[in-house]
Amino acid sequence: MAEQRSSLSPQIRILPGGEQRLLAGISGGVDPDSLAAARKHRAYTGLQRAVEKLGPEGTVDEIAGASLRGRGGGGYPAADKWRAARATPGERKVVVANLIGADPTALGDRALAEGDPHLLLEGALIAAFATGASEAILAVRRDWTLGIERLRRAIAEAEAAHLAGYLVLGTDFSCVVSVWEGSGALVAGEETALIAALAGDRGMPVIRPPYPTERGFGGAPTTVQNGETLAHAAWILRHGAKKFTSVGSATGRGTKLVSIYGKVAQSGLAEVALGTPLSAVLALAGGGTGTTKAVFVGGAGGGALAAHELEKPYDFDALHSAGAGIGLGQVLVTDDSTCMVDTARFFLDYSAREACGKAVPCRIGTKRLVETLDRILAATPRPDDFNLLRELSRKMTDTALCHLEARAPGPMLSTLARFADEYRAHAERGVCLAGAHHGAELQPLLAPLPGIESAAS
Amino acid sequence: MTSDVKIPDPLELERAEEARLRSAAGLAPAARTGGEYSGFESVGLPDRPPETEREQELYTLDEGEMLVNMGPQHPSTHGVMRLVVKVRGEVVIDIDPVLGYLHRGIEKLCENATYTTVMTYVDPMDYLASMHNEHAPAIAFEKLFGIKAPKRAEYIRALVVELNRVFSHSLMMGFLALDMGGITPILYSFINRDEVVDLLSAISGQRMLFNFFRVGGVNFDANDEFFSRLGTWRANVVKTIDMSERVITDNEVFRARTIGMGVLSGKDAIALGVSGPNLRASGVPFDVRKAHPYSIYPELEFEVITHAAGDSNARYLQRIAEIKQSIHLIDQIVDKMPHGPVQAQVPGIIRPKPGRAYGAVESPRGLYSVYAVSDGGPNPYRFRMRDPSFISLQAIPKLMPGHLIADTMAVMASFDPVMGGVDK
Amino acid sequence: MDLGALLLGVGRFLLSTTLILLLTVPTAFVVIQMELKIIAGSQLRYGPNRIGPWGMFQSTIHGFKVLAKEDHIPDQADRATFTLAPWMVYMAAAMSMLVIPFAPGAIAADFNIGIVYFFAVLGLSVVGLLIAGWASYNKYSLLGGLRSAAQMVSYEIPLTLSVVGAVVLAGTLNFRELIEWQRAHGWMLLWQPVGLGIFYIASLAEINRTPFDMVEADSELVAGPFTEYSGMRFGFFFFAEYLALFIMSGVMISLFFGGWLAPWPFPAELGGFLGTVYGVFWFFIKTYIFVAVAVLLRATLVRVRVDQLMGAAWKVLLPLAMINLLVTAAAVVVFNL
Amino acid sequence: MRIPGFGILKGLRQTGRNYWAPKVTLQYPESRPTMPDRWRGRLDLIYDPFGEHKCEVCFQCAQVCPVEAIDMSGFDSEGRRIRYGMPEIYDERRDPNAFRRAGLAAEPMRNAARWDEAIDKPWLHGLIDGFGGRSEALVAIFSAVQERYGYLPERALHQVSDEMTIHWAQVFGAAGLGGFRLLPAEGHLVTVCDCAACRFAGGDELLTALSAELGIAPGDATDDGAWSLETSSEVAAGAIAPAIRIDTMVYGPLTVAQARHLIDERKRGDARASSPTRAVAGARKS
Amino acid sequence: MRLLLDRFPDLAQTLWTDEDTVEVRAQGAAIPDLLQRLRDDPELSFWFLADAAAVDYGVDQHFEVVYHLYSDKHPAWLRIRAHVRRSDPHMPTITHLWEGAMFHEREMYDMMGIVFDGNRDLRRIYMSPDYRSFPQRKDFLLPDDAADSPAAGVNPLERPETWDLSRLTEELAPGVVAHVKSET
Repeated sequence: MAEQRSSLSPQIRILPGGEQRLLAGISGGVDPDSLAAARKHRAYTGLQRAVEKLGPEGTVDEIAGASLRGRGGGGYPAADKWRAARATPGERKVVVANLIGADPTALGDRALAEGDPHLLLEGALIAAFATGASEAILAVRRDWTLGIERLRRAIAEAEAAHLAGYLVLGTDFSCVVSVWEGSGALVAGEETALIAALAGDRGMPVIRPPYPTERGFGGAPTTVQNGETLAHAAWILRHGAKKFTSVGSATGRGTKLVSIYGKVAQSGLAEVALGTPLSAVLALAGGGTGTTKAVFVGGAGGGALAAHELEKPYDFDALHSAGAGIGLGQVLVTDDSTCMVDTARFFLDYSAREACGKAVPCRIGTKRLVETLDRILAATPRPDDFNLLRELSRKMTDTALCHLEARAPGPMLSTLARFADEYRAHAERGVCLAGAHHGAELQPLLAPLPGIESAAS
Repeated sequence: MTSDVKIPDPLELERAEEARLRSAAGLAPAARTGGEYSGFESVGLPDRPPETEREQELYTLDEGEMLVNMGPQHPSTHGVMRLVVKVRGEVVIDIDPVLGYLHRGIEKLCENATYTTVMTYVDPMDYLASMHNEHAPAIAFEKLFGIKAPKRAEYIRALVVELNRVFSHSLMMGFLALDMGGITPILYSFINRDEVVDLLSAISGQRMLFNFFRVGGVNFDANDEFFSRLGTWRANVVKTIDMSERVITDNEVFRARTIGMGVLSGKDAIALGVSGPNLRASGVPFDVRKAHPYSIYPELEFEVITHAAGDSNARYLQRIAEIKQSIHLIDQIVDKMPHGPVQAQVPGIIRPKPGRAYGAVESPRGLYSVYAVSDGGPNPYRFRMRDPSFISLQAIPKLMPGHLIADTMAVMASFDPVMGGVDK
Repeated sequence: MDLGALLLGVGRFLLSTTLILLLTVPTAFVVIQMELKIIAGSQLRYGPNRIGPWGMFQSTIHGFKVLAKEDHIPDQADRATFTLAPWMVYMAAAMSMLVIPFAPGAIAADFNIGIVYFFAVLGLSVVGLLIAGWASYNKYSLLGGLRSAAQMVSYEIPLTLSVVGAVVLAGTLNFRELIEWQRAHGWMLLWQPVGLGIFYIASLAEINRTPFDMVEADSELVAGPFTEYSGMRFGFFFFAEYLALFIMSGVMISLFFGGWLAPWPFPAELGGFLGTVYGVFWFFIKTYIFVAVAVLLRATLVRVRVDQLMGAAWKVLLPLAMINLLVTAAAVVVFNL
Repeated sequence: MRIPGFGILKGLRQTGRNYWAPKVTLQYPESRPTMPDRWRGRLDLIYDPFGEHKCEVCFQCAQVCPVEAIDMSGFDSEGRRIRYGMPEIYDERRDPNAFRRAGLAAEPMRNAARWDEAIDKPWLHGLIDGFGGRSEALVAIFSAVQERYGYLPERALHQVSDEMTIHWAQVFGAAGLGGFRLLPAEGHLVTVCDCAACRFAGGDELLTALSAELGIAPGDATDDGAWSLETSSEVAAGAIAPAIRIDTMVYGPLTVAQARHLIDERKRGDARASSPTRAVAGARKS
Repeated sequence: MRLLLDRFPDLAQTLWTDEDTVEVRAQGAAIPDLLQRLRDDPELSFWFLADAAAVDYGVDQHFEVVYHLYSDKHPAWLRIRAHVRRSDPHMPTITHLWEGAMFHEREMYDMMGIVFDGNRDLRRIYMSPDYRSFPQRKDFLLPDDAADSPAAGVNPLERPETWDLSRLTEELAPGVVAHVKSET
């Protein structure tokens, strides 16, 4: 299908192809502003089915049947989270839709907010109904003004049609939905930091027993769910769990919105079934310009896969075992001319700048890692730098307060494992194999550095 | 916009609490009286009827008499104490010390501190003899737990305690002269004190509140920096003591002011519970180190010095003699110091078996003893401290009638009370 | 009476009084500075060494600081007498300075009854202290005032009697003539040793210096009559006390140690300006020696108790002075000096 | 053998001799006492073995201090401003005493007037009341204030802190972490996007070209105060990488030439103050 | 120790000793004459009253006044423990034997509230004269004990276990006057 003049903001380009489900409405040109148009796409039928027929327990079982995993990067089964929230007693429960869009390059949530607000709204209402919440907050990134407008208009229409607000569809279930403009920090994407930011405090994660499902925003049990996951939940209830599970691998059912950018012909947003090999994902974006050298999956919290590993399936566990991760669905394609050490340094510097500063290993660790990489790039490394890199990363992952810190060293470790020769070239001879830097050729200053060979996992 | 959850004022709370307690105990509600009498230069009759005979006797003024308040912020040293003095012209008729201005409730504090942290609480009690303050609880707790401190720790304890006694006595000489107008001896005693305190900070890390003793031993071992400083100090300590002695001991004015002043007979001293140098200056040879030997004093050779006169001058000479005796003791300790560990094996949180222990020590001001009751828990159930200057302060009202105001200060200084210990 | 002599006399008088008044405050500073330094030295410490070279300006700064302090009068105090007292004490000290024989030519007022005038004026300061004690409406000041009155009165008599012996010998009441006599017959010290002893002890008591500073004994009476005073009023008392020390030492050396005479007789007759300078030089040397001795006494001695103080005055010094007078008188009659 | 005067004389001799004896005083500021090495009275938080300042200006202590007694700002050892997630952008305000506290010469305040700018208090009060004083609305209030003033003035933050009775450190933290500007940008603010997408689509060449064009490094302002250049990943260019944002308009994808053309046009536009510019739908209308 | 037994047969059953203290328990009323005989008996001659302390054995338990005596004829301390009922804490005074016991008794009265009959000057020694409660009793409640004080100590948002639903709204900042959450 030709790339129509959709009414999304220019930053989002929908790539055709792949398993179009959530994007079906958007790319199909449905007018996001009118409830009637959305109803034609079976909007709110899922909610009706849940409220009238399934009841809260039934809804959770449906989602469990679809084995829907969280799309926010953690991959935690949504059903378990809802069941936990449901089990905690409390007369006031909250559902928070996380549309903060922590990583600016991930466009999935933004497309949903601007393209199909009703889908998101229905997902939030279903989650609220399932967990018995009387309040749903859509935490949207402050910059997405178009998305915020559309969501607010959708809520108004839904409340007018008794689909949200008080006495939904005539039953005693009522849920007040509101949109909260949140900041754009990477760390605000983390669930407990989002709760703290919601409460007006500094957005910093909190030690995690008790989980937000037991005690979250304002002390109430809170279900924080990524926007895309709620959209999937709504889709499952609209089309049934069986249809949802027809696509995706054993470990990850359904599809994932993926933003592909970098050295590709056509960067943009695509919807891909979980389990499709990476090469197929790249093909959606018209393949890599030049010979792709590595693919960085999962943004700052992900990792790098070398060219020969492109056959790996794009799936939670497979990528995790390879040292990368799905993240918010970012896929960065690099070619021969990009220097791996420099890219790793960029991702680490991004994590360092965005660290909330609460956990000491994360706050100082990222800074020290960046300094170490700077030393390597400047060809004046200290003898034990590589051991320091591994040691520090292990400390960060072991003592991580939030998953951002746990995965921050990912890009560096994976590139070090796969492109050790580039690191050694930089460190010992100060020459960039990828030719990115035009640093002068230095004669070998030091003896060969220990510890490069023992590649980390 | 804001509902007013008022935070009630704690004072009201205490009153309500008290009212509840009293009504529970069936007592009449407390009668609210005006503020307790204060005022600097003259103290009027207190606004409430005197409760006891003694108050009756003190506050009935017949003609020509006047109550003068040597109040808490009086320039004479020894900390914060208030003496209500009934005076006719210059002559003192009656004295009643009013205490409690420096009361911190250390005994109550220690009741919810673990056995190890009690050491830090007792330091500021008698702040001129912190080592002694820590020694008594150490002995008492070791009795409770049945732990013996290693030999070297005992020697270090004795060494440090004697050093503390030297500088405390030299300070007493300075304060006595200062209270009678001589401004030079106080400087010499502070010179000596600073040298000793540097010495103690070399071994314990602190200059005044040492926190050096532990249950079952001592915190640090004596390193060689400590011994070298000890050597230099030992070389010229006698010289400084003689220097300050030469200035006032034979001075006629000093002798006129102290001889026959505040004479305390041996029998009275015993009745009043006075102990330490003040008791020995009245001829009673009672020294806890000899009477009830503890630590390593049985192994050291020294004799109890007494002076018969029992007046301020005798107490002054007694202190000088004791300084010399302590120096002699220090020499013996340093010679016999064995090698070995300084801290016995002690579990982290110490829970002694329920029981009672009484640890007594000879502090520069007298018998300083601790009565510790343990109920098996981590913190002492009851921690009672007997401070010598608190008890020997009772001698002042007995001695002063008939003397002049100027002498009250002199006799007070000769008893050398430290208000931190008195008020606990 | 020709107008010229009259004018000359008045002019000379005005000049000398202003000169003396200008001289009082600096001498007080010098004496304070000496005290600070000597006591510090005897206590094995440096004393003030921050302000000016070797801390010389410390006392001057003290002076100006006192000037700057707020001058508070307690509300129940009797304002008139409260302000009068310090003036009186200071004037007593300043006026007595007029008669001190600095050098042969340099005596402000060369009365022939110089000595009597000196002791009369000195008595004035007792009244000042008494008034200060009563006016400041404070029990301690009253006590202090009474004490100082008792002390000074009881010591004035031995003070004057001890001097009478010297006067009888020299046959004159004029300081200058007395010193001339000493030039001829040797220092009065040799003739009147006992008189000197009594005079020195009584003079210390008169100006409330150390063994006898019961008036403002810190540990009991806080600051005696000066408790309520602050600012420049307290400054007057403060300077008067040190000025009195200087004057007392000055008088003592002129009576007993031959005023401006050099210890060795070689420049027998040295008239005119050079003689005056030479005399002043020796006068100041001797005075400051005795000031130093008085300060050292303060550093060493303990304060005497009030009753011992009184007892010493009436039971010891007075009879001794009487006997000394008797012996001198007998010696004069017998040997017809 | 008690000769009455003898005792006093002995005392005098002693004090007299002491006058010339060596003194004991230690001239403190000049000569320091030698403390025993086991002395426990010394604080040494300051430097780690590498000579770097240990304090990371993480502002934790300031946040948790109940009486808000702790105030800090800092520069790391290379003189770069420290901003580790905890964007206490004190230093961004070029606050002179923050510089001084960090041991640097206080630079002249850029647009000092605006830093301490008076604000429309009743308007802000109405805004806060509008949100019911709930602390959840903090971010919304901040964005409204940034909307009006282009940054968050200090007085506005203080007023928010007072009226909503929230700790100043908490308000400041929420403002800093929320990606708001605490310092007024001078003139036209050019923000070059440095998110991952833009960087790999040629973002850094764009940056170097623009800084050459404007003659300033990212983070500074031109001397005449007409332009200031900045890099931020908030621009979220996505498909139109590499992008830049001038004041509130987002332009992308741009080649270096197009970017330079945009700048010239805007400069000429200022000169004529009336030129229509090719605005691409996108970020908030200015 | 033997001597003690034959002098006072009635105390036999309460005798207890360790390496340097002999402990005896006695009734409150019997204390004055017991101490009198201990002090005046030539062989015993416990002439020095080292310490007199009061111990509170619990809210519903009894008080105990403990005397420590020293005699140069016997190396050990002698400790006499007198039992005092909590309902009416009365003890006969011993100031007639030792004047020094006055301050001991005044402190025990001030701290524990034990009244010594016959003491000439039983006033408070540390506390202010109009202070009503007795600080060292076990049931003495300090109003600002964190647990019971109204502000219940400091509950920063950080400590999740303190996020009690009803109170969180006030707990935003310690000591801050709370504002009611709007009823969304």
